[in-house]
Amino acid sequence: MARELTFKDAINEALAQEMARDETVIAMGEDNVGGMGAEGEIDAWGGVLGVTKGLHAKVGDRIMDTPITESAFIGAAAGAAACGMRPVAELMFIDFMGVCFDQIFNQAAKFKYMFGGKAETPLVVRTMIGAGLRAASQHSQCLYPIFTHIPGLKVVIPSTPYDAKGLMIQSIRDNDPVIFCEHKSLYGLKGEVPEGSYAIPFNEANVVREGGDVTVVAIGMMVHKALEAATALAKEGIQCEVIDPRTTSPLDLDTIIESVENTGRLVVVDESNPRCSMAADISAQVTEQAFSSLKGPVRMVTAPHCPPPFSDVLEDLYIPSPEKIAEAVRTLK
Amino acid sequence: MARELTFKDAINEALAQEMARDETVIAMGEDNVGGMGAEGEIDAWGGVLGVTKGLHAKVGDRIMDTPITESAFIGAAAGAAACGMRPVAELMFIDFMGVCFDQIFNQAAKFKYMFGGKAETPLVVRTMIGAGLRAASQHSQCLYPIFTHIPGLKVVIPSTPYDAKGLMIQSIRDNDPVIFCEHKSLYGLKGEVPEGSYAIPFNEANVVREGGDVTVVAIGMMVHKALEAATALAKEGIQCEVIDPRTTSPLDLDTIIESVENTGRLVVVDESNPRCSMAADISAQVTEQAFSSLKGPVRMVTAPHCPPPFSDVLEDLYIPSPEKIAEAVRTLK
Amino acid sequence: MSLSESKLLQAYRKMRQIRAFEDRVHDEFATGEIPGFVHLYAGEEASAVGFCMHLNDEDRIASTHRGHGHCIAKGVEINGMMSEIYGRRNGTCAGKGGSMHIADLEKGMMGANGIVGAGPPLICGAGLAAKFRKNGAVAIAFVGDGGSNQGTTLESLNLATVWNLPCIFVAENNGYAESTGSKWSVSCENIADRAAAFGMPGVVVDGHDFFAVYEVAGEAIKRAREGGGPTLIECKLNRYYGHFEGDAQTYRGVDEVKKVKESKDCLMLFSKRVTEQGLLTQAQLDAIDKEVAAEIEASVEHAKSSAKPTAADLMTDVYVSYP
Amino acid sequence: MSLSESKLLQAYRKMRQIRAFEDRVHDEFATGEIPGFVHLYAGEEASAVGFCMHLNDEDRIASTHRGHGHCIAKGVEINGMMSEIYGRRNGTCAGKGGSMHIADLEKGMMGANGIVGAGPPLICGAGLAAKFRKNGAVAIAFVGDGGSNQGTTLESLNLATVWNLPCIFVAENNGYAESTGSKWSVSCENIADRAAAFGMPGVVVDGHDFFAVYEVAGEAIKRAREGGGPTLIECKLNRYYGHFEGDAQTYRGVDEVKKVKESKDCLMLFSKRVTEQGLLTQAQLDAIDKEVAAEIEASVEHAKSSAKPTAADLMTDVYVSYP
Ligand SMILES: Cc1ncc(C[n+]2csc(CCOP(=O)(O)OP(=O)(O)O)c2C)c(N)n1
Ligand SMILES: Cc1ncc(C[n+]2csc(CCOP(=O)(O)OP(=O)(O)O)c2C)c(N)n1
Ligand SMILES: [Mg+2]
Ligand SMILES: [Mg+2]
Repeated sequence: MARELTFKDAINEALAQEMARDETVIAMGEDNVGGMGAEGEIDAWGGVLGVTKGLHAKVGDRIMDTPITESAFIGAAAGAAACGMRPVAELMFIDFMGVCFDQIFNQAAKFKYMFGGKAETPLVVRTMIGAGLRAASQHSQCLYPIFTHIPGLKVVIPSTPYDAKGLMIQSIRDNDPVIFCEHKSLYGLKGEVPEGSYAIPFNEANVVREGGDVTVVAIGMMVHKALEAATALAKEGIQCEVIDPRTTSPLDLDTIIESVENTGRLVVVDESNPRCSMAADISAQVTEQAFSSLKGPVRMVTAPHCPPPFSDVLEDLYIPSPEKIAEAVRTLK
Repeated sequence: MARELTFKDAINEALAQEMARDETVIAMGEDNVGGMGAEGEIDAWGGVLGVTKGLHAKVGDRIMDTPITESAFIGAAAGAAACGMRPVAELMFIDFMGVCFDQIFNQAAKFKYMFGGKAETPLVVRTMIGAGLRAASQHSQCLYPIFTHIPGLKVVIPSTPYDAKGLMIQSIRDNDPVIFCEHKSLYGLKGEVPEGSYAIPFNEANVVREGGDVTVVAIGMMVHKALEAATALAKEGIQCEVIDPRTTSPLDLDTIIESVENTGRLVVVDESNPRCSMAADISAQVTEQAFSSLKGPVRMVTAPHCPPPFSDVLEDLYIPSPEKIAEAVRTLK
Repeated sequence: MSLSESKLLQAYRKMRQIRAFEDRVHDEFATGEIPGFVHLYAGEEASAVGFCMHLNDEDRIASTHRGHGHCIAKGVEINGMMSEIYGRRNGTCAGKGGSMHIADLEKGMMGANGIVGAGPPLICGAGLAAKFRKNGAVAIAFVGDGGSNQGTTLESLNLATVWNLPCIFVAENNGYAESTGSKWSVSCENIADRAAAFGMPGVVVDGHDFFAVYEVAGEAIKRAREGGGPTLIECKLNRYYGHFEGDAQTYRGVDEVKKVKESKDCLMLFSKRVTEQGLLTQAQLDAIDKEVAAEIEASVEHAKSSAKPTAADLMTDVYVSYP
Repeated sequence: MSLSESKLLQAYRKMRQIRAFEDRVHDEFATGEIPGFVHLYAGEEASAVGFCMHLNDEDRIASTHRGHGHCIAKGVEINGMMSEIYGRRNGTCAGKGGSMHIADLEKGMMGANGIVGAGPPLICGAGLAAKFRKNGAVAIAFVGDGGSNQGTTLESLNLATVWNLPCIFVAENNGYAESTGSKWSVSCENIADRAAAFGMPGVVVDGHDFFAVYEVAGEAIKRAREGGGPTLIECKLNRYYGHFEGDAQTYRGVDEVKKVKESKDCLMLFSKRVTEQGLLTQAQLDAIDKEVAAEIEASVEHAKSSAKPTAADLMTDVYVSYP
């Protein structure tokens, strides 16, 4: 039987393999090792949810703890990247981008362009996204539309352990700054992951389920909700083609449009808040480029225009559900 | 003849009138007065481009200079707002949001929701947007799609002196946090501005030119480019209806859809970068809600997916031009 | 500073309420019924109470992710807090905020905060508002040792001096930021030493000793009220539970917490002093313990039996007004 | 530290180049042909040169919006810089960056920067890279007095000590951030006093005196190269022109700049000292002045006659690779 790993361990393995392969790869983040300046175990934490656990024993000081100063250490990662290293910096939750966004969007993302091409900034920012853990308004956002908006950044959002490993390896090897979004509700998900090293190229959407009636583009955690919806809809005789873009910048629009040319119908599922979202982005691009293929409106299924609530009842309503996705699909048939 | 003011002076007048009317209105920003701790004139600057010039003489210490610590003073403005003041804080260029975004999007924007309704945060953040001054990559961005994405924020983008005054007055009186975007290329624009006080409600798009063939929604500075395009197109027999939403959050979608129901065609002009932009947002909302009215694809005219360049040649190519807008309109007829 | 008997009783009650609240939340969390990330303040009570005993409702505080203690000390209702932690509609924040966002502006509590270092700028604003409103109020930001490094905190120290604000910055140095030791992450000996860099007095105080905290706090608050500007105070103290519920704390030394509890637990030190000095009797303290235990028990029952929010609540309170 | 004749000549030449470059850009800006925001470094030359004389191409510096001086001191080509400021395709940044973003990574110049306080984090990264690559390189962040308050700068001081980085932070205190006096915006007496708050040595030096800067810089750089960690150095100096071109400077005292120029201009002090001590002759200095004048003249002509970018350049260099 093929080996299975959790999403979390798949990322860990990608980091371990790349750090073994390439000495210039370094990793850093709050408690990425854990236990600095304390009396007990070193490597006590390995990240707040354990993603980097055990790496310190393998790579030594190339994985580093940091003070809680995201501007300083993510900026340092950007600076080190411009000086020949390949840093993987952890922004623990993407919600914390507000204290360090400048170093990402005005610095790392713009070096190459502002400097007339004479810079490479192979920086990876690993960060947790998404709702579902009852972590409330400041620990549950998606925010990847903000990063997708910025020219110079690449944005990666894996939905399976297999993709997580392959996309992380590609992110580290890539020569542009990459925002690598890890949905915290996926960490425990198990799936087949080859032991060897492999890179999944950016800009290659994954058709995770084929179907001829409606194209459903879903991102990150939403891929699984969309698949659930597709299973339910199939019983009603509606065949969904579910597409996981895997990277939102670059976005593999070709695969999406090809599907829409076939189905004539599109639903975009995005856990972000709705305004200026990825759902809007994909809808608008498809509408501009493949209008004549559309047999009906493009439906968007997103979180509502409110912060993520704490209450379990409310959070469950906040996150796009298979039911809401199915409902949106049905309006098109 | 009606009195004319520049865009800049219209904002200044709105601030002066509101600060005279309401003691709880305070203003702050780097060099908003100017000359603190220096030997020469006080009120030497009145803002980097003179928008707050002369206010200190009128309102005294209710307009304050700040150190260059945007997190601290914009956070302070948010905190003061939650304590009964109505602060107008200046984020000199919207490009600087990366050093203080947390205080805006995780704090001010979310207080009311996170605290179960028991907070009001009547904060105004005044900020300069846009290209055209050869100010290069870190001083020419629009970035309002990022703020529009955030639930809890309102986003205002005036295009005329009249609107600038009326919308600033509304922004100050509004009880939610407002991002007030001032396009720096508009500061010198003159137009009719009543001397008295007036507030322009949010969520009321302005139909700045009527026409039955194509709806052109344009934001901020782009309103003027769209009007130029409309004039040129009229000579070709194409009548554009040009709509200025004035606020992107809330967005007066009704007015836009009403127009699209009539024209069947939509072009959205947005100086932002294209991905997850306002152009995409408006396109997607219209496509979802008024698909059957559309006779063709929704065209988006935006800045390209690159940072704003310094070179005058390149910057002129970067900014959506009347020619590009006209071209987009023509593809629809 | 000498405290009246009623003040002493109040101080003890508040500290006991915090301890009992946190111990109980710890136990309840273990049952799996409390959702989300929960950070407990047990062990640090003397700090919150030592400061807040000087404050009234017009005075503002801003807290951290570890906010329960500050809330209770500032007078937030315990029933509302417990309901909030359980995500109930009658919680302090209507179930929308949870443990990390409890706030009660009417009590001057500007919120726990999920963002490390977010409080100090807000507190500059509270101080600024007090200055403009000339109501003699002060504003206090609590930050952790980890939070004391954050740029937002350091900027705020500068701003508070430049604007001469009635603000106090309290660095609660419990030795750790998550699993990271403050000896490692803080680049100087004492956090309070940073005060000089920002033109304000800096004071180190034993955060286990209520009386010491109370005194230092009183001086700083008095100076702030009188227009004398900000102060940075470092409370050295310890947390009894993990960083958050679920933390196995393998980074800590063996018996580290046990030793602290035995030698300088704030409630123990307080009880010892007041009884030895004849200020209060053990019976008085015991009575409070009993009352508090009942109060906490009741709050848990109240929370558990309270209704959760409903779909109608999802989109309310995003704005004051939005079409 | 004693300097060889060739080093002295080099130092003088660099300072003169910066001065002549800035004076000329000032004049050219007035003609309306130079676009954008331009911030001139005239008056502050001894700082950039005093530090960069110790550096080689492996060493990194990060600059501010006021970057021309640091660029020239670090060896960036003058022709390329002038073309860049004129927005030409053969500029250092192909016309895409302009005055505020001149960078030349091969020379170890990591960029002027439009964001106040953005350099220090990047320089921590350069220092970190040097540590990993074990190449003995150092990294220097220049910030202004205004930038010294920014949270990003303060955080970086902490990080540099915590990670023991080979970094030097140079606060160029020219008395103003735009029109705001540093006496008002900086909450302590000397910016260098903040060093103690972050566990590193802090030094104040007269930024008009090349020799003083050179010496202080040398010590800090040596310590950093040897693994001794970071230093914070404050250069007290003056800027001769406005904050940016177009600033009427009404916030400054009457004759403020004139007095500085007459009493402690860095080129004047340098010339006086080297000629009085017989280290260089006036003729040697005059020769350099003449050569530099011709060089700057040529660079302007070169820039003006160079081609601008074309449409084909707009979308290049956004990414290394993007479909
Ligand atoms: C900006 C930001 N960075 C990181 C975190 C994650 N985080 C939450 S609490 C914490 C440790 C805080 O330590 P300290 O300030 O000492 O407070 P303590 O937990 O000890 O009370 C961290 C890193 C966060 N919430 N916000
Ligand atoms: C984050 C940020 N805030 C504000 C500005 C606008 N600004 C540019 S230069 C400057 C003053 C900087 O003063 P200082 O650091 O003393 O440097 P100097 O200009 O004196 O060299 C300001 C406020 C900016 N570019 N970036
Ligand atoms: Mg701590
Ligand atoms: Mg300065």
